[in-house]
Amino acid sequence: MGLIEGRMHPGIVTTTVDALFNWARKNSLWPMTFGLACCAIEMMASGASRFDFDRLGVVFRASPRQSDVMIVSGTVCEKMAPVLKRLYDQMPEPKWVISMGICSTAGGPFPTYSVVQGVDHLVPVDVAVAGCPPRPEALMHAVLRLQDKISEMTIARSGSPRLSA
Amino acid sequence: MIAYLPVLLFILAAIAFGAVNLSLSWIVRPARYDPVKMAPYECGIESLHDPRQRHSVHYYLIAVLFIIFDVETVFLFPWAVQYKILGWFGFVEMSVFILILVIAYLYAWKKGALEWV
Amino acid sequence: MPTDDTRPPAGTPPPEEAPAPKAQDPLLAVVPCPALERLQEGLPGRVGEPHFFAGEVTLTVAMEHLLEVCEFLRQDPACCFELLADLTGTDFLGEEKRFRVVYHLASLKHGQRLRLRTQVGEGESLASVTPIWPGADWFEREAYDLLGIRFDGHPRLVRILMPDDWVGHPLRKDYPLPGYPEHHLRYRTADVTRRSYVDISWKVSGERAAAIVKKYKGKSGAPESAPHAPMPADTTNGQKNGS
Amino acid sequence: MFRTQEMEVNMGPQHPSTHGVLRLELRLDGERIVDAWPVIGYLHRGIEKLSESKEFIKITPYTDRMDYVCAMSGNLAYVGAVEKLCGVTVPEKAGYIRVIMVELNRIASHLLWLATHALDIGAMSIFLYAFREREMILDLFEAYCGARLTYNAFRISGVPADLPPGWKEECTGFLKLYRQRHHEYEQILSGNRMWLKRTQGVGYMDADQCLALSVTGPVLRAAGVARDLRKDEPYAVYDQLDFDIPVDDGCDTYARYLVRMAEMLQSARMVEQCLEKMPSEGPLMGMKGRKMRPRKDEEVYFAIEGPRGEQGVYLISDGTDLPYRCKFRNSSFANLQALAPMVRGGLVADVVAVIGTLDIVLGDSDR
Repeated sequence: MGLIEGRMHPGIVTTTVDALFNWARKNSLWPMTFGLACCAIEMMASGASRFDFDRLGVVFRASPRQSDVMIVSGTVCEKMAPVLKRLYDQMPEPKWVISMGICSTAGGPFPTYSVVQGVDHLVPVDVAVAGCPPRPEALMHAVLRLQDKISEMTIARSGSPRLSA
Repeated sequence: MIAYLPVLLFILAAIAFGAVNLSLSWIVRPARYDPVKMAPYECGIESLHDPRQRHSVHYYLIAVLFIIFDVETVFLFPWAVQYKILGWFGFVEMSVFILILVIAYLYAWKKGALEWV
Repeated sequence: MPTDDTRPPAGTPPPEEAPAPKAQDPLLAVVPCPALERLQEGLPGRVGEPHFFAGEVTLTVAMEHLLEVCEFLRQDPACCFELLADLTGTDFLGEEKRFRVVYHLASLKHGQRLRLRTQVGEGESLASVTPIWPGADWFEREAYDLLGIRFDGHPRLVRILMPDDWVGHPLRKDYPLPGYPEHHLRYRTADVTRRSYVDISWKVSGERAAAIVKKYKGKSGAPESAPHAPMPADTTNGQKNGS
Repeated sequence: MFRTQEMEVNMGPQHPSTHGVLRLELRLDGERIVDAWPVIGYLHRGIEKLSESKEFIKITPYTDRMDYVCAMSGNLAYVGAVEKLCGVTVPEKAGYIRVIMVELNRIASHLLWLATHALDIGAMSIFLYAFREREMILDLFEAYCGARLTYNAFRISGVPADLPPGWKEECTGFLKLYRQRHHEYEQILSGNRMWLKRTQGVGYMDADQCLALSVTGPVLRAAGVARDLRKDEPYAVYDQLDFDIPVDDGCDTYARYLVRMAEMLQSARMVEQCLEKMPSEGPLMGMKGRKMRPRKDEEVYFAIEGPRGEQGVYLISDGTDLPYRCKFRNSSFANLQALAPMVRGGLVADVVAVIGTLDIVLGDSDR
């Protein structure tokens, strides 16, 4: 985090700062609506009235500038690969990636010429969700797993691998 | 002079609020700059050309019309506050003011400035 | 049965004898087709012998007469096929005229369907039917994109489904299903985790690589040229529209 | 008045209202659209190439993932084509179950259309209401075939399973409730001044332009042409049901809205009739065994009326149990051709309404 990151040894100061920032970040994960295929319909269903992701603080934002997490929902094709990479790079730090569905995680049922066999060829993936398409509950579980992962992040000197990149 | 002290404090507080927020976030946020992040966002596609282009003049026309009638409403506020004290004189004064602006509005409407050509 | 019976099956196991069609097999029943009679009166000799299967009529037309027959089928009040439901290209590797282009026509007025079939060689180009049915625009672009069949007279024949700088036509039988790995745009693992944007991997080669290298020359972290020898680039005239 | 410079804006693949990964290169003169060039292919997975190396049975799951909003009609189109190719007959009970599933899925698909179309235009609440009803239909599907979106619920020559016990009552309960909810939607939208202002006269396309561009489905029926394959070329058990085809001749977005809303009621009516007329017992599959070996060098084109238009499958067999060519004529691919002419000359804000009214699904058009 700018000037205070990676300077102090882990101690009472860093843990309190971590607790504050991690609490704030994990409870307001704003995903970027990146609906590609069938998983996008399930993502919309999870955003709608029955599963309602707003209670987790997950508000769907349209532009990458205002989003923290990129939910890649659907098949990533060759034509979409540079677009996805550019969108990921245009997201402000700290950012995470949830790869929703087997298509984006590993190419899914499409071993063809035009499908990227897994979005981890393009962007670092934090949480991958199995299913084709995964149920909204599975996506919710993925968001909760990501929140656990965020709560372990720290700004201390050793720093978690995520931030010291 | 003393009477104006609260105004000064108020201005200082406003400036301080802005400065503290900006500097705090500058210290805290992770800073990663790279050429693509600085590039304009155009739905994921590399922008075809520089976005700073000559826009159509209609945007300017609509904006100016809005400002005129917005300022008009701003003038109504102080009058509305002192409505009781000003009495009939205030009422006539303000209706003349509004009448002039309605004529301007009709003129703009007839000239077609409101339709989007 | 259609004329091209002795087609050597490419890559498929030799088919054993199909069950001998019984005389009054329901699938092969002849279907009355008024449009066919009109066509044979109007344009004698243009259309091959019709083939009936599962209640559908298939007419074979030579490549040269295609536009003429389509014009007749569209304008003639008795046929009046207003809707071009589908235009499909298929690759018959091994035949001398390699591609088969099929037009599925539907007439709402008479409630009729008809299939028109032509054979096109690899280098030849077919007359585009967009003047008759403008809806054929995208179907023909798809046939060009996935199979490489050219349609002259088409308003803007560019790739529609594949990326503009893609090399090769995927639906051809000799194009491998998983595609050529060196055509796939991959990033070096360092670029995946690192934030800086270098969008070419050392594994990309061929014409696709040249296009990308040219696009990012001069920008920070511009990629160096790809080490692989360029692929035998196909004659793609993918028009660059900055995508 | 003055010569203004045209601006090129890219309404790209990642956009909240392009219903997936459609990209539009717009040339604008101020707010007025001079030209639009749609670019698709961002979801092209090469299913047709894939299906040339799969047996007939194995291709059904891919048909769900093309038109993932109405997967049942994707299944029915493909399965019907293979039955036509092999000359297999489907027992009556299976035909009824198929029509029930397809019509319920049509309601769900139209609900999703209504939700996203209204959300794009600005009616946020409709999105939440419509998805609430859609979830009920998805529960019914989940009870029948275990999946919410990609059902793979039909087999060649029939249906794998009978309706589970209690499903019939559940379904009639849903249909009764759905009619009141449907009335609520019409109360909210049909008379709403903003809705009328944003939809009437927007995206105008009359009948011969539609036919010329091979546009079918509700867009064609809203232009005054009563073309519906369920009536013109009845398949499954549609000839034993009585329903009518909503047609409107407004040729604009509001007319298409009225046509689709009326279609939902017709589908509900059809499902009720099917539930009554369905024989309680009887065979479910016309043919045992998985080996499908059609004749050599035969080709077949079978089309059904999907929620977006004519959905056809063109199969060429070469004597083996793999199709030599399997082409999916999906309606979104053809309907997307109508986007550019509809949008030309309109305002930028109307592009969003036109994309909504065409009800395109990008998996459907890119295959």
